[in-house]
Amino acid sequence: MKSKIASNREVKRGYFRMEFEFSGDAEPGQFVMLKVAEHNDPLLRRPMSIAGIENGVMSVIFKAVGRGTALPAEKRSGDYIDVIGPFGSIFSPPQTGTVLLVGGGIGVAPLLFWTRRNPSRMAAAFIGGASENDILCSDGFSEVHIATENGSLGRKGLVTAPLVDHPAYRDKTGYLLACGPTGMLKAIDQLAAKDGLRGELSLEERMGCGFGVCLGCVCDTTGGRKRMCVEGPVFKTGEVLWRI
Amino acid sequence: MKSKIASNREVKRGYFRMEFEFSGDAEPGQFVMLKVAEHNDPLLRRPMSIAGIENGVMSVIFKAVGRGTALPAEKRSGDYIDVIGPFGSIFSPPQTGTVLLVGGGIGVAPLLFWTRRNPSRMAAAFIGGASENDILCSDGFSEVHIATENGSLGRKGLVTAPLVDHPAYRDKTGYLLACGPTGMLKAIDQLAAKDGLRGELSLEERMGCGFGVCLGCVCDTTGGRKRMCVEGPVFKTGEVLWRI
Amino acid sequence: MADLRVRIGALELKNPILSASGTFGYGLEFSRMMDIGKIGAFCTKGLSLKPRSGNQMPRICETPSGMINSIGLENVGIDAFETEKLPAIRQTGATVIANFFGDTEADYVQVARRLAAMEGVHALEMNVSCPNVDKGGIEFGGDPVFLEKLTAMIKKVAGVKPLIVKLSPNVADIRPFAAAVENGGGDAISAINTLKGMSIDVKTRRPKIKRVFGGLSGPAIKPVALKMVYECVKTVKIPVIGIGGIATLDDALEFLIAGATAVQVGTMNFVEPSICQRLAEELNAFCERENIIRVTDLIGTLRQD
Amino acid sequence: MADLRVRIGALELKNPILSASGTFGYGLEFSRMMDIGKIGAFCTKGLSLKPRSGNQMPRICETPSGMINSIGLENVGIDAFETEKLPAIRQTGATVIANFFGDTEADYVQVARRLAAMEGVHALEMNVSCPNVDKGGIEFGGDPVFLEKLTAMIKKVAGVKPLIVKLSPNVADIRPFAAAVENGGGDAISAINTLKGMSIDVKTRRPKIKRVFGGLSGPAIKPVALKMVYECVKTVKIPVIGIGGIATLDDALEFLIAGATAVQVGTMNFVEPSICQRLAEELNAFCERENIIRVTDLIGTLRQD
Ligand SMILES: Cc1cc2nc3c(=O)[nH]c(=O)nc-3n(C[C@H](O)[C@H](O)[C@H](O)COP(=O)(O)OP(=O)(O)OC[C@H]3O[C@@H](n4cnc5c(N)ncnc54)[C@H](O)[C@@H]3O)c2cc1C
Ligand SMILES: Cc1cc2nc3c(=O)[nH]c(=O)nc-3n(C[C@H](O)[C@H](O)[C@H](O)COP(=O)(O)OP(=O)(O)OC[C@H]3O[C@@H](n4cnc5c(N)ncnc54)[C@H](O)[C@@H]3O)c2cc1C
Ligand SMILES: Cc1cc2nc3c(=O)[nH]c(=O)nc-3n(C[C@H](O)[C@H](O)[C@H](O)COP(=O)(O)O)c2cc1C
Ligand SMILES: Cc1cc2nc3c(=O)[nH]c(=O)nc-3n(C[C@H](O)[C@H](O)[C@H](O)COP(=O)(O)O)c2cc1C
Ligand code: FES
Ligand code: FES
Repeated sequence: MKSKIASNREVKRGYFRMEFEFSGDAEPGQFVMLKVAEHNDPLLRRPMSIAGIENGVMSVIFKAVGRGTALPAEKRSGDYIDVIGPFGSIFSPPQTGTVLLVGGGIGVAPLLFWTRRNPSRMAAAFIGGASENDILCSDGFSEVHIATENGSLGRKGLVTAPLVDHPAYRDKTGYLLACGPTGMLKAIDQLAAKDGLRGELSLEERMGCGFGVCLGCVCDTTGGRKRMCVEGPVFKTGEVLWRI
Repeated sequence: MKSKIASNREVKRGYFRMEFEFSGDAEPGQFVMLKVAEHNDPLLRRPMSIAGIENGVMSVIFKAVGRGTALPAEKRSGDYIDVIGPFGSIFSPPQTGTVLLVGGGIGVAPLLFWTRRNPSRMAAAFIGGASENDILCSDGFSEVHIATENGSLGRKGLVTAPLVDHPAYRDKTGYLLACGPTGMLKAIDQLAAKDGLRGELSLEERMGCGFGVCLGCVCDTTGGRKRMCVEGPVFKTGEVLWRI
Repeated sequence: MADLRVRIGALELKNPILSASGTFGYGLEFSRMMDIGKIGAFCTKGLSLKPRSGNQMPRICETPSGMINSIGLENVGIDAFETEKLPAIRQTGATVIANFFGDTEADYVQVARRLAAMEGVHALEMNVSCPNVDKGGIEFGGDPVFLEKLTAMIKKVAGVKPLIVKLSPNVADIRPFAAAVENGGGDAISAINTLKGMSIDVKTRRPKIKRVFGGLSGPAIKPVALKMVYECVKTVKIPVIGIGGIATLDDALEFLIAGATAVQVGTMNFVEPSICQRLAEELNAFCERENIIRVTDLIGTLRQD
Repeated sequence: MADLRVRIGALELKNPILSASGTFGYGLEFSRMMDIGKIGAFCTKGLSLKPRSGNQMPRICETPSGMINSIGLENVGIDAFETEKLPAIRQTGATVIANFFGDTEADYVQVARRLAAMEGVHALEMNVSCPNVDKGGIEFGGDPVFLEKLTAMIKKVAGVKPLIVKLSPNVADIRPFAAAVENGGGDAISAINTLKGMSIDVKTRRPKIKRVFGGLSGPAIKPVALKMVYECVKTVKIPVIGIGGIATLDDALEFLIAGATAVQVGTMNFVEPSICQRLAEELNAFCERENIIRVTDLIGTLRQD
């Protein structure tokens, strides 16, 4: 589906927030597949978490890292981008209690969407990144704790440090919603197991199609082999059998 | 060489005139090779006749017909385009006498360049195309005769009709410089032979490299097999052994 | 409306645009995004006697104008296919070509016999690019003598349902393999399966595919596919179904002009899920515009004057 | 500055970035656009005993991330190469690998003997993807037994100059061919030459290449090339030079990590004439950044844990 781009701004060095027209709805945790070239190279679409959808305008946040994100980064308002979706499973925390949102780098995108959809929920956000430049959209959360690896913003170190200090973590009432690099997710999964918290993790994997037919994105879980794009990207803590 | 685009305007429906920074000089008849994709598809550069170069700004005129011209058509001022060249042989009419410039469609580009470089030469231009929309830059010539196949501008029919009526053609003193579709060039070559005129033709062929190494652009001439990109694209009338 | 019907053995297809095995799931995944009854047919993910969980991850990676996959023939198995997928597929009115494979000759025969008996399976497509466990891992499709024998065995159990044999491009010369299928009684040939390829992640210095080698598909392979399909067409009289890198109507037309009776679209289903339906519509528009009354009048019209 | 030197037989190359035959002319065409003395070596257009005018037009066409060529081995012949090209090439300080071929065995021997005697030719690269006129057009490189014999014959006349044998990818299994070169005494293998492909102009319904089939090259074929190079590396002890679709430093690194001693850049010379020089510079910067003191420490470091 060709979608008209409303805006595409470089929000931090190398990070872009793109807004485009989108008819239909989506739920927090889901993603869309963006076509990133006019011709055949790069060939495959790239999955992008939905960072929000309001009044027929969807937003995504992406980092220009490689071949597939170079072209989207050059798009301007008025240009078109080909988008299909939404695809994938959704965040579904219990109706009550504090939600602990943990985002690494561009992993904040689905958390931002969830927060917008649930403005009155008690929630605390923990945003981590390599440096100040990698902390995105932290102003989108009411309670926010920041950690950077080089200490250039917030606490120095990993995002798990402020997380485990939070009262709702310490008293085990908090429910985790986490999205970010695989290493971070695995660490959180192990912490949650050790400390007896529950929650959900949004995983990343190379995707060929995004809608369940190429079988290129499987991951092993306690419930058997699952497709990250259909049964995921959101899995419960304790469900994923970590490959690495 | 990445060149900054000064402007890119759709001068007629589907026809673009692009101007970009270019250091170095070039001669009328020569061409440059434009890179038309960021990645590998379309892979090969496309040859474009130089339509002018002044104060470090080069211009080309192109028709958006296929895969290779779609991307250049989308470029805007401030964007970059990768250009190498100039390549190829040049127009070299004798110092005196009337020059008869014959251009079909985007074939006017090198004729325009020649005219700008030789403003005081006695010259008449004959511009042809399918319809009014395909007549480009006719205001760049002081004496100009237009023919369109559907009669929507100028004389109805082929450009060769006004050409053979011109006094300098009839008295055989005119020297031909022609650029356009192969069919037109072949017709002019045959006319020139029949009527005893001399001149030069700028040919088109698929090009792999543009600078003589792929051997993908050869054509047979009275002087043997020649590379269109090095010994051409400009050949003398009577020199080309027409393939089709 | 041009007449787009083509025949593969006893089966008449609405039009010659099919979707390729392994790129269209069991069809149902697509019914939300297109009308799968509007295309000539779809080929199921390759089916085996027992369900398979396939290879370790990572299984896919992107390459210039292409991709490599090493899914390892993960599938639900013929039992689940029959009970869980087929009833829903029948509802859609789609024409179904069941792609299948085995580890042994006996496997192949058993799977083919079962599929041939299933209502709603309209034709069989035999994938012979799999290692033969009985013969120490040599591919079933790697030896023309053996391929002819296997084809004949399967033809016997396929009954009235057309048997399509899908050829591997990883051979020096595809023509003897095409001839083997014809001689073995196969109703049609489909070609090509993926080319063997490899890719390395230079950051980790590891193969991008866990199993090191995988199958290359997508627009990158189209010229190789077209050449092999043309060679098959020149070798046999049975229909040839062209596969490999089809992304546009022009690509499909290239195969038809070269003599393919139909085409299959593979990898591009991932990029544009409704591509097969679009190409079928565009093919109709093309035929109308060019005054081609029957699409069969287009097939094999390559000019070489 | 990292130590980028690699050895091919008795020849030491400044660095492992070479340019491939048929894509670099006789080197001189490039000296206006880059310093051809800065790259490891360049391979000349394939040379034959007599000059050749090559195939009819059209000879090239573009494909997704690739191109097809059917130049037909047009070249100036060894005499003109020696008298008209070589003196000027020697001035540039470039390392020259003379690519050559013949129609018959006797041709091959004669051309190799002449090239081996030329000052300024540093190594020979034998192209065996050409039809053998004596054997009814079967490719010289199509039969391992014959390839071993041919290699041994040429090695005898090549003297001290390294003999590189360039393999065709249009085989079912490249390993026996690699072994044949090693057994025949070849100093190195280069792989791959182009894949056979075809393309049709749907407007005219004619093949886009006059000779119908041509050779596919460019980024599209990189995964196939890498897989075959890796197989060669695993089969022989002599150096393997990786060729096929190299467009970026990462591409070159993939081949080196897979075990190639050097690489050749082909088609991309057309798109970026100074690419080989750039890649050589980038390779140096990469090694410095990664603390790789000798590029040979990078070669064959594929991890599979
Ligand atoms: C469900 C899901 C949601 C995603 N949401 C977002 C998002 O909101 N914003 C965003 O910027 N990206 C997101 N991604 C990742 C995104 O799809 C791209 O993979 C990533 O942007 C790199 O694309 P590229 O083509 O530029 O990089 P490539 O050129 O493909 O690769 C460049 C480098 O990045 C590495 N890489 C590629 N893909 C991934 C990946 N998926 N995970 C880790 N490393 C990778 C490659 O190995 C390579 O080293 C998401 C992925 C998934 C599966
Ligand atoms: C010396 C030289 C100078 C040129 N100068 C100009 C110029 O000033 N302006 C301009 O617009 N074009 C010029 N061309 C042609 C140009 O290089 C492209 O080939 C053309 O614009 C089509 O590009 P494409 O990639 O969009 O089309 P493609 O997608 O490659 O092809 C689209 C259609 O056009 C046909 N086609 C492709 N290339 C050619 C060709 N060279 N001649 C005839 N038909 C072709 C194809 O067969 C196909 O049917 C020149 C060519 C040469 C050799
Ligand atoms: C992810 C993936 C899975 C595939 N699985 C199968 C399969 O199960 N059986 C089969 O015969 N071919 C399989 N193929 C091959 C395709 O059906 C097709 O032959 C090949 O991809 C070439 O076509 P394309 O270039 O249009 O993709 C698979 C291809 C891909 C990309
Ligand atoms: C136009 C062209 C001409 C070629 N001529 C020759 C040749 O004369 N001899 C040879 O051994 N290989 C020849 N090749 C093959 C290349 O050297 C190289 O093996 C092949 O193109 C794959 O590399 P690439 O993908 O980097 O282009 C030619 C390739 C092209 C594109
Ligand atoms: S990305 Fe294709 S099945 Fe998940
Ligand atoms: S275009 Fe390559 S030799 Fe002329």
